[in-house]
Amino acid sequence: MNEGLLEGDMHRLHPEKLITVITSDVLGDRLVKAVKQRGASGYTIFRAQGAGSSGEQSGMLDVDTNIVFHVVVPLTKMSAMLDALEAIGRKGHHLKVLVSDVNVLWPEKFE
Amino acid sequence: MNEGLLEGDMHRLHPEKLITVITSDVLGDRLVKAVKQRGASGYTIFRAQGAGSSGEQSGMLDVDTNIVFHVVVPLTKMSAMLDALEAIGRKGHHLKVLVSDVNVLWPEKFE
Amino acid sequence: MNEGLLEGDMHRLHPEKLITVITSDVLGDRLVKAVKQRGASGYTIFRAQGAGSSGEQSGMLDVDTNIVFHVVVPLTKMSAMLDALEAIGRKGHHLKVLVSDVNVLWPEKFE
Amino acid sequence: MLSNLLIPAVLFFALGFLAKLIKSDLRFPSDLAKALSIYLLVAIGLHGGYELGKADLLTALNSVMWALLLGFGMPLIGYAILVFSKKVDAMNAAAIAAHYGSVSAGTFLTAVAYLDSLQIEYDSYPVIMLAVMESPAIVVGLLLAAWSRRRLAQQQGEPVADTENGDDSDRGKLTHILRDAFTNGSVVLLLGSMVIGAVAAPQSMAKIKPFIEDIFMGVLCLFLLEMGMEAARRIGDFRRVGAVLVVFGVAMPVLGGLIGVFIGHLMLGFEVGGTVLVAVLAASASYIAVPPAMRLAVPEANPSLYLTLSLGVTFPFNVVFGIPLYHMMATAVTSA
Amino acid sequence: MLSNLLIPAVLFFALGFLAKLIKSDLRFPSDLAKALSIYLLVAIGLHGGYELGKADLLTALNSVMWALLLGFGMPLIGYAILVFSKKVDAMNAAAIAAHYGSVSAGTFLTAVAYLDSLQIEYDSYPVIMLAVMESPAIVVGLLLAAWSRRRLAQQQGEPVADTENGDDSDRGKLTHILRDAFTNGSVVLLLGSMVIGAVAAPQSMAKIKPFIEDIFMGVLCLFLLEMGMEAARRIGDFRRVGAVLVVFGVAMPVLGGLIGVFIGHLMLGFEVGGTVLVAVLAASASYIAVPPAMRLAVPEANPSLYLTLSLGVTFPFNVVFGIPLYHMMATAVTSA
Amino acid sequence: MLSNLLIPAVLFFALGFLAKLIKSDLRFPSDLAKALSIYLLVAIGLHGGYELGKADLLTALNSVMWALLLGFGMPLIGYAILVFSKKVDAMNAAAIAAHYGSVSAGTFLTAVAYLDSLQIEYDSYPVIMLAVMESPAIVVGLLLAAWSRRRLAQQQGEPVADTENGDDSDRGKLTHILRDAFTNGSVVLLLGSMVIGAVAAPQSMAKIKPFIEDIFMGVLCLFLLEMGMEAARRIGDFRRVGAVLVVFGVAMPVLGGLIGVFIGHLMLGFEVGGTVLVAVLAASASYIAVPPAMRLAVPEANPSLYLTLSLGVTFPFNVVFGIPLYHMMATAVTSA
Ligand SMILES: Nc1ncnc2c1ncn2[C@@H]1O[C@H](COP(=O)(O)O)[C@@H](O)[C@H]1O
Ligand SMILES: Nc1ncnc2c1ncn2[C@@H]1O[C@H](COP(=O)(O)O)[C@@H](O)[C@H]1O
Ligand SMILES: Nc1ncnc2c1ncn2[C@@H]1O[C@H](COP(=O)(O)O)[C@@H](O)[C@H]1O
Ligand code: NA
Ligand code: NA
Ligand code: NA
Repeated sequence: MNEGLLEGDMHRLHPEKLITVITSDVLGDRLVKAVKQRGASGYTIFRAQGAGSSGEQSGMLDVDTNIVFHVVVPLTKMSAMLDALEAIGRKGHHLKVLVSDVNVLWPEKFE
Repeated sequence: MNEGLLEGDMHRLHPEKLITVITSDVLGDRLVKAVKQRGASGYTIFRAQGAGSSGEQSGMLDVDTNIVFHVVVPLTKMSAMLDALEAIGRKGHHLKVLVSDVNVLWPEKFE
Repeated sequence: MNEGLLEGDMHRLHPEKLITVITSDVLGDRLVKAVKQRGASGYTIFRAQGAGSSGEQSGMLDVDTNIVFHVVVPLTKMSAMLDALEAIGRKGHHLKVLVSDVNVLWPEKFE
Repeated sequence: MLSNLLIPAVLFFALGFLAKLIKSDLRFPSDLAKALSIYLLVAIGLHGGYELGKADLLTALNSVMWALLLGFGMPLIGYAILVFSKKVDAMNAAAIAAHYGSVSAGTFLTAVAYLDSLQIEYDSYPVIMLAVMESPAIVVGLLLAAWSRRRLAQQQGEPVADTENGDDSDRGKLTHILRDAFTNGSVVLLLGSMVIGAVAAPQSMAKIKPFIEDIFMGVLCLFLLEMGMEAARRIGDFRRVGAVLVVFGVAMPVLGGLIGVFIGHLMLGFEVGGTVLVAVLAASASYIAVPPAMRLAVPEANPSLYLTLSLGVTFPFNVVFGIPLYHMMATAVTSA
Repeated sequence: MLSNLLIPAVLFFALGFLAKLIKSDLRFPSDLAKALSIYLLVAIGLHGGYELGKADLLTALNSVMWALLLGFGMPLIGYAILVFSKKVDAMNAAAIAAHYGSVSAGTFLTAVAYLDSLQIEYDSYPVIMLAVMESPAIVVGLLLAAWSRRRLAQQQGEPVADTENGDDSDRGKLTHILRDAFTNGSVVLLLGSMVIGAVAAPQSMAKIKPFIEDIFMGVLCLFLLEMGMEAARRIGDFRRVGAVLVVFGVAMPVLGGLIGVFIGHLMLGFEVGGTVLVAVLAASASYIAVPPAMRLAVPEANPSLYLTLSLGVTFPFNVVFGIPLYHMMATAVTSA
Repeated sequence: MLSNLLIPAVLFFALGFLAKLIKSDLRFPSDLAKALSIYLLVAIGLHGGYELGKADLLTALNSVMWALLLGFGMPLIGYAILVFSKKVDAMNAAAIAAHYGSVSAGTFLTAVAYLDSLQIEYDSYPVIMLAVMESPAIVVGLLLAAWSRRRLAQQQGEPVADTENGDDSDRGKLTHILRDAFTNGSVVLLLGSMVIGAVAAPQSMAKIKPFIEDIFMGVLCLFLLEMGMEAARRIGDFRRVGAVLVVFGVAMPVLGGLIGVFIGHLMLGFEVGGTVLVAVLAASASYIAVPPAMRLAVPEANPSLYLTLSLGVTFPFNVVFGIPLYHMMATAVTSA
């Protein structure tokens, strides 16, 4: 992943994982609780529109607003987070979960 | 890409592509149509501000609101999507198109 | 990074870096100035909620609204941007800085 | 019907609907839509509470009792019909049915505008009933879902899946369900405003009056404009929902209207205006309070089913055809 | 001029402009800006429709005809000037010109506030003209662009590039252009509200009055505050646009004002108030309806050119200098 | 206290607070919250400016002078107490103290509603003071921070860290601080609206009246509903803040109230109504203007400390207990 970084940047950038969850606004509190319990240093929430298997989510009512939920975690914490998300998904909730590689300045801020 | 994943996560995470388009709100419907026709399972739209070669987009009027359009697709569908986006760009529309690697839980949800 | 791309896409997609800054809305103008001075072709700003070491940012007041700031740059410009962000961080401002790999269509648009 | 279509609120609904049909790029900021519905709940609540302060206690209690009965009863009827129709599974039936026990403030307010435009008087008790009817339907819906879930699991010989992490006891679940039903955002807003309207000092209420009365009808128009767009957006989902369910989405409010007319006039003794409003309460389906509750607690149900029925079928039906129909029914019963 | 500057609406425009000049961190929520402009379009529409219901049909038709002429004519004049100036290519000329055939509701309303503050009466027909003038300019703009595109392609010996996927016939394009012009969000909102205002039952319109009248001027002030910030934001783009275009952005409204005064008084027989309003219609440039239409259908044109001209040059010019100027012109002509 | 609790504005604050306590999923769109506070600032400004236009110049100047004194003085007192308490470092002390020199428009307006509901008359000068008091506190806060920063650096033998890129001179910094204090968004909005209210032509002000007066109290209720939720959200941060600071967040407004009562009655000669308002100005802590300024210019301070104190402690204390308390004080002093 660090291929293509300059020498100096290799030292200040540290690999972490960005977990992205796309789901209904209604589930926001539950996601917050889930990642906090598993040691996330924080989270970021975007409001969004979209469409998928449950139709168009126009963002006009609470129930048809999507959120995109971001949490950056060190690799060591990722599995526990994914377990929690899988557990929510298993109950029938609609979640899209994406994991991507990021490099962070100041990794201590995400611990 | 899957380097740095734990054993267990390698099995549940599946590589896909995240295509991000940054453009004017006005083009939203056209993007939706383009990716739906090419088999996207869905899409997500964020409203955003920004600036670029066509000046500041403050988000105050419909015409100066940016959208950031996300569509997650399996690798096999990516080329067709990019073709469609290139075609829109060739007409003179201002699009920024980014592709990045993501790993998803439940890849069947993006098919 | 380009592993997993199809032949044709390898030619049209060009690697760049996406720098993401998560911080308070209040710092928006300063970030804009910083990246413009260092030659960014543009930037994109999302408004977001979140929580971290400085508590919950509910987005209700200007002071507790987060922004997520995106700037796509060629690798050659990244170090200068990170220097600028580090300088802002050193003054005590709360910034989360993430760098990720993206591939862009039309790389000339980000120069 | 004709006079109904000359009411600005209804016309704005039609305009929004039309805008989407002709694929206009008309866009409504999403925070505006949410702001309008917060305003409407607060305004109805304050108004209702103020009336409650002046109300006859016995009639008020009687109304509340019938409201509770409607709130508990309608979902049971709906559930039975849906399960019987065999077109949806039990979880979806529970979630859909819950919507019909609750009410749609937008429909209620359109009915008020309709009565106003015909200069028909109406009692203030239905506003109180409106505020009371949000929660019971949620409770019934969640109970029906819990019960269906258990039955399903038993049929399949599986252990009962739990909707809440680590809260396994039945007792825990019931309190949970009740809490969910009463902490629902719109329930809190509506009941809270009602209490405020009832206890606030009259001279300070006077200062709020212009906000909740003068601009009310205009705000309702904007809200219905947006709801029209929202309804039209769901038209495409009709196929997904299927003809039988669409029929349900029309038959259920008509049945509710009948029951409501009966309760309004015979049980509560209202004149034609009040009777129409009770009919509308029984006939309308929630799209604000119930859907998030179902989404959260009945994840097995498909949101596009209940949203299409409530927003795409029942709401437009009620606004355009239902209200004049209930008016006819009420006239027939009260003049009988 | 002085009296103009004592109107709150104009002062709020100045305040917004100033706030950005002194680099204040004043922030306007973007959904609020959009909500305000939805409100203004609905309020003008309802008001205009209500007036239309009471209007003299012949004068109304006559006004509409002149409005159409203005809407079709002004872009042609603008296009000719721009192409002649050789400062922009044909596609940009088409897109810019289209803005001047349409109108700016904000400018129009500021003119109304100006007349009100001077207690000058005005006819209601200009409101009708306002509603009519959005679409023709879009149509002309799109036609000019299609024509320029074809000419350009012929010059370069290329096949004509198509703006729509798989819709190649000329016929298809024309319907497409017309559809785009009439399904434009703000056109739908304005015309729709006008129809509602015209057909709605009077006693139900009375209920909406406070919403569209009492709080109207205050909402306009907030809107202009935001527009002032928006205008100032574009000042930095002046260099990009170039001096010749900035001159165009001032000369074009003055020319439009002259034509408008002529039409308003001599053709439509309005007194000074109505004549000023017609002048403002002709002089003002759209920033709500036309820009998205151009962005979508004339992607070859540079949005920052037409937005800077419309929002950064013509709008401030009209609000601060233009309106009193057209008032002077109108006084001269009507008293001649 | 009881009468205070019968004011809708206070009741809505309580409702918002309660909603969060019972973990309701009530959601407020964030652009609505910001829109409400823009509206309130504009309305207060216009109102205050209009009053200023009719005011007695000498009393006005006198009020402004005392407002400046309060704005400069309160932060100094607060800073001294905080540094003395040794519970926070100098940078946090500076940032927190600045909040107490400025004012909370929400608290002020609640006090106005309180007086209205008791039908107590009040002078218009405090509104002018309100507008004046935003900036001085910011200036003092930034100066205290700059001074503390320098002292800290000297203690540690480090070169003085600079908060602005490449703006090293002390002179540059002072102009910078002043500019920041006066270009602050809410300062611009409030002072700008005041100027507009003062200079605008009376007949055009009349057209804005319904917007800034009739719907004012209702908007305030919605705003306080949201602030109640915001306050409750911060309750969880109490532990982080510590008991001593929480005591400060209650003691400081009481002290401010005392000083305010003294200034209001003895220095400015106001009756009980005006005296209560001056007390509220002195007692309340800013949560709109000051926090962004501190966040930007005093990054070393912890935002969750000053936001918790201002929004989570002082604001609720003032709204519920403070206002009746200052009323008691004012009654005692004025009747003495
Ligand atoms: N682990 C994380 N993942 C995603 N976003 C975060 C994380 N930690 C903090 N943030 C975001 O960064 C903002 C500032 O964080 P802080 O400075 O720690 O309060 C928060 O309000 C969140 O929006
Ligand atoms: N292929 C996709 N790419 C991006 N976002 C998606 C995709 N599919 C679904 N989504 C988002 O996920 C949300 C929920 O999807 P669903 O549960 O399938 O309705 C949608 O409303 C979209 O915002
Ligand atoms: N280098 C960049 N990084 C991130 N976003 C950009 C960048 N350049 C442009 N954008 C976004 O793309 C939009 C359109 O860009 P443009 O077409 O160049 O005006 C801008 O308004 C920004 O939101
Ligand atoms: Na019902
Ligand atoms: Na024009
Ligand atoms: Na104070």
